Amino acid sequence: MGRLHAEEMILNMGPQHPSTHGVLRLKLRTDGEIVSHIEPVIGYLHRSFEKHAENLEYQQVTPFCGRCDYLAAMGSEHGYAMAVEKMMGIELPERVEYLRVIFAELQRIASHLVAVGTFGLDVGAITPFIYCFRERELILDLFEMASGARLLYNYIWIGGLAHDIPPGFVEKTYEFLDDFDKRIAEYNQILTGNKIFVERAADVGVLTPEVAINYGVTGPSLRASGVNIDLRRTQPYSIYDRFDFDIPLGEGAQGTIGDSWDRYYVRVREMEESAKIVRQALDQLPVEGDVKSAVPKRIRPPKGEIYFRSENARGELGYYIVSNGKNVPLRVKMRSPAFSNLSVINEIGHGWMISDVIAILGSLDIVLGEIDR
Amino acid sequence: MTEQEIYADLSAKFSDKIVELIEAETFNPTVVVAPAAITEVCHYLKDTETLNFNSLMNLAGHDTDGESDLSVIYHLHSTELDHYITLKAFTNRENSEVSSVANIYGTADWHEREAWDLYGIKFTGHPDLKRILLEEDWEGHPLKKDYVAAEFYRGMRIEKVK
Amino acid sequence: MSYFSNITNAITTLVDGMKVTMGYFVRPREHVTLQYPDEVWPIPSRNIGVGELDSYNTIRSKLTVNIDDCIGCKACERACPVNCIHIDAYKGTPEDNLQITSNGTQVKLLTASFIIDMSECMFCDLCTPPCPENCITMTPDYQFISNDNLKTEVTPEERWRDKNLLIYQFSKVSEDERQRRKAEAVEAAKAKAALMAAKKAAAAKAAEEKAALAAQVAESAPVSAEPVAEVIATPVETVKPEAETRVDIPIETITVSKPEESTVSVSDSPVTEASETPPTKENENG
Amino acid sequence: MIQSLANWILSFEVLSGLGSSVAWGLSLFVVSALIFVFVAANAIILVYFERKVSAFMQVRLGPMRVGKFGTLQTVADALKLLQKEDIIPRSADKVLFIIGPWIILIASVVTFAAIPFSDSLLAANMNIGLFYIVSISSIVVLGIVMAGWASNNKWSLYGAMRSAAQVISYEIPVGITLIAVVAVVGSLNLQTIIQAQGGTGNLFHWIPIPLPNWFIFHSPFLFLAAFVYLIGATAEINRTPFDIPESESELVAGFMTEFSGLRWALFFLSEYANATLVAFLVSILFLGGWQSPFSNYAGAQIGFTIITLVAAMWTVFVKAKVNRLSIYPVGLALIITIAAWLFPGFAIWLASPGIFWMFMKAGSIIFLLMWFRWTFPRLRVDQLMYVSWKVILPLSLINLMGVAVWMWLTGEIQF
Repeated sequence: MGRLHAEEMILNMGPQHPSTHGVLRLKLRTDGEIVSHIEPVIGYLHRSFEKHAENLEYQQVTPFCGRCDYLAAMGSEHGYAMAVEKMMGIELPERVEYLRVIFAELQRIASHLVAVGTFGLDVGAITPFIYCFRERELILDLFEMASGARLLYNYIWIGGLAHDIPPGFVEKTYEFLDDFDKRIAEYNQILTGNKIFVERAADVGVLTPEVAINYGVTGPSLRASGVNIDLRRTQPYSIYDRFDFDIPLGEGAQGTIGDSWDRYYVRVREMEESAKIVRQALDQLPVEGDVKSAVPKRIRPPKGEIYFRSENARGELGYYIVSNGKNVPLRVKMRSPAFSNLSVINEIGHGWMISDVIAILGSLDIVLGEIDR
Repeated sequence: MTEQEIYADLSAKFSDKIVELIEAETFNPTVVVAPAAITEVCHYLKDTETLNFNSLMNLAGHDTDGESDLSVIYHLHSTELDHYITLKAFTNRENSEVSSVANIYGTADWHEREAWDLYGIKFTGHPDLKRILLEEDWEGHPLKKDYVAAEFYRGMRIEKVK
Repeated sequence: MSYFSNITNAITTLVDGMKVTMGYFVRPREHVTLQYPDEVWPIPSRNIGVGELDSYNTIRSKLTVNIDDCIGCKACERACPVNCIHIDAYKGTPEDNLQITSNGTQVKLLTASFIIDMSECMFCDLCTPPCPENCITMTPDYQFISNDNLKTEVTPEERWRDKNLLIYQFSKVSEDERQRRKAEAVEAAKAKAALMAAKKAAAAKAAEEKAALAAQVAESAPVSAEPVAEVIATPVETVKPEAETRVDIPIETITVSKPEESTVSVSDSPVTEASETPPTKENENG
Repeated sequence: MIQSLANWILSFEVLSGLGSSVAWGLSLFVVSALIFVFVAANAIILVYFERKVSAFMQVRLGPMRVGKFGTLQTVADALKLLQKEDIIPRSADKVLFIIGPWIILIASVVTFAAIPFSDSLLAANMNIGLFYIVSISSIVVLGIVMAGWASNNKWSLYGAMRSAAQVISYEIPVGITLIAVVAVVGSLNLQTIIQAQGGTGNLFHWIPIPLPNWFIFHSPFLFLAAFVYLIGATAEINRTPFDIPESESELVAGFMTEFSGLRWALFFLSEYANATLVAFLVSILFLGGWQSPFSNYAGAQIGFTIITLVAAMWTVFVKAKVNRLSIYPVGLALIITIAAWLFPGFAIWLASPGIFWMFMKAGSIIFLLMWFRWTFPRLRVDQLMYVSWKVILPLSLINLMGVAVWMWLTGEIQF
C-alpha cells in the first residue's frame, strides 16, 4: 500500500455551471469531495461601468448603475442619486423621499426573494424557487406600473423621480403586502424548517464577525454573523430614521451564529421588516408634491469628492464620486457589496465538501453583474 | 474622534510621513499619506485602541487628468467607535508604487488587485498582485486617463469608447 | 436521545413541506403561467402623454418618433447614453415646405435622417423628457422583431454583427435628397473650415509678422513658415464644443447652434418648464 | 407467459410444424419486445406526468403546446433526442462510453421479466423472482460507473463515484427489509408473495379494523418496513432527495454530463424504468400486488362508501377553502360508490384481482416519488451515508427481528 499515490485535483467550477449565479469561475483544489482551497476568478461579466461613467453625464450614468446590480436596480440608482444630490446639496420633496424608500424596500424584498429561492435551488429544492419568483413578479408588476420597466428602471433620477406613481399603485402595494406575510409563512413551511435543508445549511461555512468585518462583508451576510450594522439604522440616510423596524441578526437557531442557515434566515426576516417599512411609508406618504420639482436642469456638482454609502440588498453599496465641476464625472467608483462578500469565500469555504461550497456560495447571495461591473 | 483629532494623532506619530489634511472640496476629510507609509499607518490605525479602524470600506484608485500623479484613496471606518477617516496616497504615474494593506484588511486584497488592474498602481507587499477584472494578457490599464486601447485583443477588434 | 428527536423532527418537517406542494397540486387553478402568444401580460396603462400622444404610457419599449413634430434640435440624441439615435438636420430652404408642429412651432431645420438603432437602445427613457415637442416617445410595443425594417448605411464598419434589422429610419426625406443635403453640408463645412483656416492663417500671419517685427527689433532672425501649417492641420476641431464627449455622425452637418455643454433637461414639457421657477441650487453649481 | 404463448403458437395447424423449441424462442422474442415496448412507453408517459405533477406543484401549467394539454410533448422530445448528433468526446474511453448506457438500460429492463402484472400476466414465473430482481438491478451501478469513468470528465467521475457509494450502501438495508417480507411468506416467488396477501383481516392482526391482508397491515414492523424500503429504493434509483450522483446544481449533470442524444435518452429511459420497478416492488411486497383491496362485492360497496365519506369530511373540515377542484375527488368517489351500489357487476369487477389494481398501486407509489422529488432539497454525501448506515440499516434490522417476534406472538410460526 505504500505506493498508493493520492494527490489533489483542480476542479474548475464554472464559468458555465448551474450554481455560480452568473459567470463566475471557482478554481477548487479538491481532495476527493473535500475542497481544500477556493480561488474565485471573476471578470467574465466586466462591462466597464467605471470607464463608461467617466464619459457620460451624471444623469446618463443612472441606468448603468442599475445594470450593475440587476437584481436590485432601484437600490443602486437610489445610492447613486443620493451621492450626487449630497454633492450638489439638493433638498428633496417629502413625497420623493417616501416613494424612494418604498421602491428601495420593495426592491430589497424582490432581491431577497431571488436570494432565498436560488439558495433553495442550490441545495436541490426546486419548488420554493418558483414560489419566490411568483411573488417577485408581483413586485416587478408594481415597478412596471410606476416606471414602465420590469428589471432595469432608471426611475430614481438625481433630484427626484422619472414619473409620479400612477393612481392605484398604493392600493395595489397594500394588496401585495397583505398577501406577503402568508407567503413567507409558506416558505418557512416548505424550506426554512425542512430538516434536509437545515442539515445542508446549518453549521456550514461559519463566518465569524472578525473575519466578516476584516473582509468587508456587509449586508445580511454580516448581520447573520451577529454584527448589528445596518446603514439604515447606524447612519440613517434618506428618511429611514422615521420608520420603526428591526434589524434581524443571526442567532444560530439551528447551529452556529454566522452559518449559511443564518444568512438565509436573516434574509427571510429582512423581507418581513422591509414589508413593514413599506407599509409605514405608504401610510405616511404625502399626497401632494411634485416629484420633479427638485430635479436640476443642469447637473454639475461642485468640484470635490464624496464617498457615499447606502444599504443595498446585498450590503454596503458605496459610490466614490470625484467631480471637477463639469457635467461629466471625473471618477465614479462603485464599491459593490458582492465584490467584498465573494472575496471571503475561500476563508469560510475551504475544508468543506463541494456541495457545501455551493451552499455557501448561494448563501452569500452574489450578483456577478455587480462584482465585475 | 473627529478627523482633525485623528490627523493630529497621526502627524504626531508619523511626523514626516503624513503630508496634510484636505478638508476643502471633499465630504470626507482626507489625510494625505506618503505612499510607502500606508502599511504602517494602517497598522497603527487598526491596532490602536482609541482608533480601532477595523473596517476598510473602500479602496479606489484615481487619476485626475492624465498628467499629474495617480492616487489611491482608502475609506476607513471603525465599527466599534463609529468614526471615519479617509487616507490618500499620491504616487507618480510612470513608476507608481504604494505599499499594500492586504495583510491588514482582507477587503484590500481584491480592491488592490482591481486598482492594479485598472490603474496600474503596484502595491508592494501584496500577496498575489494580478489582474482581477480584465484578462491577464490585456494591454494597458484602462482607467488611466491617458489610456489608449489597443486595436486588437487576441484577434478581436476592440470597439472604441467614444 | 437527540438521535430520535432528529428523526421525528425530520419526519414532521418533511411532511410539513409535502403539505405545501400537495396544497398547490390540488389547486392547479392558482397557476401563474401565461401562455405567451395566446395571452399576453396585461400592460398597466396610464396616459402621461400630452396632446395627441395621449396614448403614450409608462411602459418603455420600442421608441417611436412623430416626425411631423420633430424640429431637429437633437436634444434626444444628446441625452442618449448609448448613442443609438442619429439625426441629420440641415438648414431648411423654402422649397422644403417645413411644417408647423402641433405645439405651434415653425420647424426651421429639415430632419433629413432620423435613425434609431433599437438593437442598441437600453430603454432608459432619458431621450423622451428633453424633447421640446414631445415627438419622441416610448411605446408599449415590445414585440418588434421584424425583418423588413429599413436597411441604412448608418452601421459603422466596426460593428461586429449585422444589426440592420432593428434600425428604424423615421425621416420621410428621400434617400437622394438626403445624399444631396449631405454633400451640400459637407461642401459648406469644407468652405467654412477653409474660411476659418484662412482666418486663422491670417491671424497667424499677423501674429507672425508681429513676432517677426519683434524679432527684427531684437535680432534679425529668419522667419519660419511652420506655425501656418500647424493651424491649417486642425481646422474642424474648433467647431466642436469643448465639453462634447461623443462623436456626431456626420460631424460636418452640425448647423444648430449647440449649447455650451449638453444639459440634461428633465421637465415634462416646455410649458411646465417655463412656468416653474428654476431650482435654486442650479445657479450656484453651474 | 412464454410457455403459454408458445403453446398458443403451436396450437395453430400451420405453425405446429415449427417445433416446440422454435415456438418457444419466437414467443421469448415477442415477450422481450413487449417488455421493452412497455418500458419505453412507460417512460414517455411518466415523463409527461412528472412534468405535469411538478408543474402543478409549482403553480405552473407544464407542457401545453404539443397535443391537447401537451400530451404529445414527450413524444416530440423523444423524437428530438433520436435526431440529435451523437457526440463522443475525443478523449473518452469509447468502448465503455458506448456500452455504459446500454448496460444500465438492459439491467433495468430485464428485471421486468419477473414482475407479475396480474395472476397470469408475467414473463417468467421464477421461484427466485425477488432475488433475481435485486441482483440484476444492482448491475445498474456498474453502468453508471462505466459511463462516469469513460466520459473523462471530472464531474462525471464525481457522479459515478457518488453513485457507486450510494447504491452499494443502500443495497444492504433494502436487502434486509426484503428479507423481512420473505420471512413472512417463506418464498422468493413474487406470485406466491402476492397470493399470500389475499383476503381480509384485522389491522395488525388484533386491532378490529377490517382491512385487506396486505403486508403493510400485517404488523407495525412491516408497516415501517414499507417506508424503509421506499426510502432505500428511492436512494437506489437516484431520485431526489437522494439524487446526488446527478445533482444538477452541484455536478452539472453528474455521470450524464457528457452524454447527449440517444445515449442520454437511454439514461432517462432506465431512470424511469427503475422508478417503475420500485413502484411495482412496493405494491407487490407490501400492497398486495394485483389483489383487489376488497374481498367481495359487498366489501367494494361498503369500502367506497367509507372512502366517499372520508373524502367529503376532509374537503369540508380540513380544507378551509372549498373550491371546485377540491370537490373533484369527492365527486369521483361518490360516482363510483353510486355505481357500485347500482350495478353489482361493477362492484364485482372492483373486488376482483387484476392488472388494474396493480397499476393503480404502482401509480400511487410513483406519484409519491414525484411528490418527494418536487418538495425536498438534496442531501449531502455524508448525510446520505448517515441516513443509510445509522438510520435505515438499524431500522431494517429491528424490522426483521420484530417481524419474527410478531409472527411468533400471533401464532403464524411456532417453535
